[in-house]
Amino acid sequence: MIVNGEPRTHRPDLRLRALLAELKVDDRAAAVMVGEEIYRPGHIPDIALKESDVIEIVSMMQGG
Amino acid sequence: MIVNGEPRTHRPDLRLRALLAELKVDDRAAAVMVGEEIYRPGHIPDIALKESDVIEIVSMMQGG
Amino acid sequence: MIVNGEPRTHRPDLRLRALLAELKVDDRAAAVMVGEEIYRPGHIPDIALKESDVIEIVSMMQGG
Amino acid sequence: MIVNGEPRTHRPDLRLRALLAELKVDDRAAAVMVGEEIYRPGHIPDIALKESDVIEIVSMMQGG
Amino acid sequence: MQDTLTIAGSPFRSRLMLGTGKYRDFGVMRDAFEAAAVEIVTVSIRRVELGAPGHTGLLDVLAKGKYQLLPNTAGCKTAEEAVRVAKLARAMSGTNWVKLEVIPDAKYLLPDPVGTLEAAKILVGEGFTVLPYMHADPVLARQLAAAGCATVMPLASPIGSGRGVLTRASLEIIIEEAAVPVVVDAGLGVPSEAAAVMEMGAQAVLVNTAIAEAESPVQMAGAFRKAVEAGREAYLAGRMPVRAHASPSSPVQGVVTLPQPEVPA
Amino acid sequence: MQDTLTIAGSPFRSRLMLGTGKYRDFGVMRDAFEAAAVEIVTVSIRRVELGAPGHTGLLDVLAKGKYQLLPNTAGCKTAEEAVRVAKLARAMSGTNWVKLEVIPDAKYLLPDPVGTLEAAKILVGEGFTVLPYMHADPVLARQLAAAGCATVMPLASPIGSGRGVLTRASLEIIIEEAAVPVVVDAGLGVPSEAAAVMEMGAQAVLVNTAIAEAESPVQMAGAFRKAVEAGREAYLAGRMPVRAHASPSSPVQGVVTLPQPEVPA
Amino acid sequence: MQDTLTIAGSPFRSRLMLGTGKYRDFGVMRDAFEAAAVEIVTVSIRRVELGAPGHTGLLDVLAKGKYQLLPNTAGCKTAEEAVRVAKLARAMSGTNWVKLEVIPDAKYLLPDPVGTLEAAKILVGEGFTVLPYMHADPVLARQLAAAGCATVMPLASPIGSGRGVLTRASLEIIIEEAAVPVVVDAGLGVPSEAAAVMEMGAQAVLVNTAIAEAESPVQMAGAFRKAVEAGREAYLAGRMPVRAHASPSSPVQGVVTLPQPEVPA
Amino acid sequence: MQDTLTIAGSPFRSRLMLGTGKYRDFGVMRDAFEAAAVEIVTVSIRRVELGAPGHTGLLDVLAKGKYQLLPNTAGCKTAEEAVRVAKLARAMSGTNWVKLEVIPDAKYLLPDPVGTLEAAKILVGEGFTVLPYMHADPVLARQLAAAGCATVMPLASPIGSGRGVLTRASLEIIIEEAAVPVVVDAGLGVPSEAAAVMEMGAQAVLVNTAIAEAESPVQMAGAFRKAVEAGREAYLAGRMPVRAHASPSSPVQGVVTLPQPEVPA
Repeated sequence: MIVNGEPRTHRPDLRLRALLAELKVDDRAAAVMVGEEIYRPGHIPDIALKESDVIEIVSMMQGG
Repeated sequence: MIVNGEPRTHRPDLRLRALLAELKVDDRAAAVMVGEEIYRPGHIPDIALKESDVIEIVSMMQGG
Repeated sequence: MIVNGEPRTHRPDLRLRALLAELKVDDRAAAVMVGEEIYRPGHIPDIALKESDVIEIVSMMQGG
Repeated sequence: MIVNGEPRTHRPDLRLRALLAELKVDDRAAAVMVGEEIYRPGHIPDIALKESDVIEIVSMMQGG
Repeated sequence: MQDTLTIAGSPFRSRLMLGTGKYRDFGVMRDAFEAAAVEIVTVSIRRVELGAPGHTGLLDVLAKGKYQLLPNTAGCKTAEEAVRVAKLARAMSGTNWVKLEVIPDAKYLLPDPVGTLEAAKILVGEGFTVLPYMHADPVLARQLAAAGCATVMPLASPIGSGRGVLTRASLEIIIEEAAVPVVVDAGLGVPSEAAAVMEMGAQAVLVNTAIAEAESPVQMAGAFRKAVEAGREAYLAGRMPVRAHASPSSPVQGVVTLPQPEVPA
Repeated sequence: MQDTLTIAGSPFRSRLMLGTGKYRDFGVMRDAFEAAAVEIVTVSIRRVELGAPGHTGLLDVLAKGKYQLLPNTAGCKTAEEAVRVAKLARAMSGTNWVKLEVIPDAKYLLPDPVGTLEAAKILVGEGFTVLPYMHADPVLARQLAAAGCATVMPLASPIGSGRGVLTRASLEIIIEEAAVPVVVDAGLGVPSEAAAVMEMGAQAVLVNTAIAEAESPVQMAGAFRKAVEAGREAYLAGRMPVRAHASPSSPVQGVVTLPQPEVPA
Repeated sequence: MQDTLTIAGSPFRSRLMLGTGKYRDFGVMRDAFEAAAVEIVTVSIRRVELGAPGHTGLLDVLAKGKYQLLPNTAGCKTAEEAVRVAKLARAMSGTNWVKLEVIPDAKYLLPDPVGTLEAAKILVGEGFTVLPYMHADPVLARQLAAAGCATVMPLASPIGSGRGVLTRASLEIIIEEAAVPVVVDAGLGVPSEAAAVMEMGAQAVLVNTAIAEAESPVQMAGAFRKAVEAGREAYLAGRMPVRAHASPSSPVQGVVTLPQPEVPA
Repeated sequence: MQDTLTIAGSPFRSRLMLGTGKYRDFGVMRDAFEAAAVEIVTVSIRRVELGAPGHTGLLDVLAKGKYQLLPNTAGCKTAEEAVRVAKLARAMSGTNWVKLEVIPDAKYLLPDPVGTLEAAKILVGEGFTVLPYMHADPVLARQLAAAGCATVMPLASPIGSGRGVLTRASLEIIIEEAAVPVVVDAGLGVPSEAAAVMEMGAQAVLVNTAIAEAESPVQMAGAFRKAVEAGREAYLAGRMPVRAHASPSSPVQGVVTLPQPEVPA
């Protein structure tokens, strides 16, 4: 499993919201991409995660 | 007599205020120089004029 | 038949070198393209021309 | 006596060419000014020097 | 009568867009935004730092609805990366506007013309409102407009360099030919440079470093606001002609001359 | 805290001086003055047209006390003529301020450095407050300041040419060394040029043709006002450094890259 | 030691390429080529005027082997047209060199970056030696070099405009990063501009209008030759540093001063 | 037909004057002089170092009669000092030519217009051939010519700064109005800048630091020589007109187009 570009150990039964909670991510302040699916803040479903998933968890930052 | 750069016929007994009146000059809106003496608007004396006098009658105009 | 962008009447048995002669083209000072085939000056074959042929006859000109 | 901006002890009977010799100045490669008089290289006279003399001994240097 | 900037159908009174980068703190940024009377602000999309408490300072300033957000794709080196980040940006920000940046190298941060056009076509096709950052290349500007971009954003000089308007002649052509608003982006260092491109007919400018790195960012933000307004108003007011020679401002008649110059009577 | 321009002990809030020449009518001029929030305006002194009824339009606009008048000596070719006109100006206007112009030729209207310095010394000696128009010559600027002038007024480009700032390097030195306020005069064509010299540290600018000959003089006057304020505020706010290279405005950490650029996973 | 320009493996002593357009007659052109000591000259490919006797003047000047011919694709608006003309050019001229021009519009004759890169890739693949005309876009320059072009030919200003070097900052970056020779093409109006880009490190320049339209083309050709050589030699000689302040050329010691300045002893 | 520069009745073929300052040794200087084909060289006058053996290196290079010497008054702060040094220079060098410098400050080494004019009048009166160094002030140039100076020598930028031509607009006016040869002096950093002022119509240039401080002074001297010749020849050859738009170099007739662009038959 790849999360934000880094490998992360997958475990059976891991679900997206559990992962976010572990990572201390506020799911109302982040968007999430799993594979090609993209989820909006506050609308992130509690889907099951596969070992092959590539996950991006992003937020809005300063920029020009 | 030279007035504003042009020769002008002098006559005996000609005085400054009479000259200004003849020339339709509003003496509150003009400054006058007779020789090296300069008079402010509203303070122009009624002096006698000589044939050799060089007189400048000026006003404020637009400019940059 | 299109020659140098202009329609030109085709006739049966018309061959390339005859066309060049008619058009007063010096075949040592021109390159010719018939369809996608391109021929060098001095090496222009005497092929038969079809009604559907698009022909370009070009030379070197001044340019920057 | 002032020589090239610096005070220098004068002595009676001091003459210009003796001064130049003391100062190791090649009198064909220097111009000399004594007061307002200026002398060319090779044409420096052997004049007597006074205590009040202001003397400039100059040469040509690089410059732009 | 109001002078309005319209982008993708939305009207704006301000012609000064601001970036949110490099501010020393979000309070200064907020005050600068106030001083600038800004309506459109850029943000970036970045991976959340995992396991760390989030900062909410930026989001607090960008309170819902106050500003038109313009997320960028800064950091993307290829069209494909930019398209991907644009989609994440849309999900994250709730707007379909995107400042498209496809920038393959780090030293001058200059954009890739081919990759930018390719990404612009894809994003327009997916319903994005695309504002592409680009070199001041007039032909590319025409192609981006033809591809459906909402604006073009040609650069004045490299991002964050403060070198000012190094592409003036090309900008003039882009503005002359523009079918969409021209927003001059990148490299402006002082307000006079913003005024100058507005006088040329640019529709807006985007500024970040020149304000964020000023000694007094809030004062500088106000200065940029006035300069952009000045430039726009001067453009509308119609400048004087340029002359090779002088033209006196004072009347040439009636000068008080001396009879013979140098020799008083 | 108020940012004040002080000339000869008098404080001014506006740093934009205006000429009164070339306006199509005095109503437009008056409105332009309002839009510019001007405090100091120049006038010329000319021989009255004899036997003709006088115009009072100009005097009506310059109602007593509303503006600091700055009579010029335009048209004077020698120091002597300029001194004479300055005295007439003082009598006529009631102010001892004078914009000293000693200009021997008509084509480029460039000032005579020697005559200007000579006249300045005389006029300072006679109690005038002298603001000399000059070429952008740093040594002359120092000499005029040392002679007691209240300001120096170096030119940006020839009077009425609208060619902008052609003397930038010299102006920078003049400003760096100035013991008196530097007022950039002549040649400015658009507001951005005024802003640029203010950003360099000039204390004020004087504008005439660029406003009077704009298609919409009143709007242009407002644009110059904002530009001068913008330039001044930017000077006070402290500009960002200029860099040879780019400097990213968005964070370089956390970019959403693809595993292998160009080759999606 | 000879300073040699190498393009696609061929060495050249001259760094001044010339166009053959716009000369008033071929005799003047031939003499200009002599004066310039040119080695590489451009030609165009055009449809023969049918039914008319051909001119051989151009071919006479370009006697076999005397010059490296560089046929261009001027007039082509798309990559496809340019590829087709390049093939005709190769057949006609006997060289596989081509100056690639993909120019969609007539007013400024600016090249299409996307079409140019596309055509360049095709032509390189077909064995051409490609010298692409391009906007001064550093990223595009890198892409064209990576695609196998023999040089890049960024523009100084629009073709035939004589406006000089309007793309200086971008040219500097292109030169800094160049993996292939940089030939500055288009817009040069006078020799000093050619010298300036050579001093920056350009490998060569291409000039046409500035010579052909000079009052005395042959003399101007000689002037360009010297200027290009001067610029190249100055680049190799290593310029002095630029200083903000002055630096005296004469010794500061030993000055013949007066005891008290202004007051002679 | 020879193109000759005439100063005070003396003809010169070279339009490149050189200073003798700052060379790392006299051998390099001599070789640079050869490479430049120089005819007029400046020297300074300094107090002899007392009690020390003199250097004769400089005098060896300046072998009698080979060059027209041009002694300067560098270091003089007032007209009086300059007159005094000029007299010493005449005695020392045997020529009555003098490069007049009256420079009151050290930071920018800018000349005093009033002091320069005053000294010029005195020196002309005493039979000197005066070449005054001056700010690029067109009115002062006219006054110096009227006072009998043999040339005027306006500055391009501060001495030894290498900043190039910062006074272009003023130089153009000086050249247009000049009654005597205009020799552009000071600040030139690279040959293209020398060529540029020659193209404008300057009669000659004076260079010192740009050659002496180049990494390879001899090669740089040759480059300046070619650039000055190029600029002069271009001036004589008559430059092409400048156009706002492009002007094609290849024929617009006979282009090999595709029947429908983008869609091959």
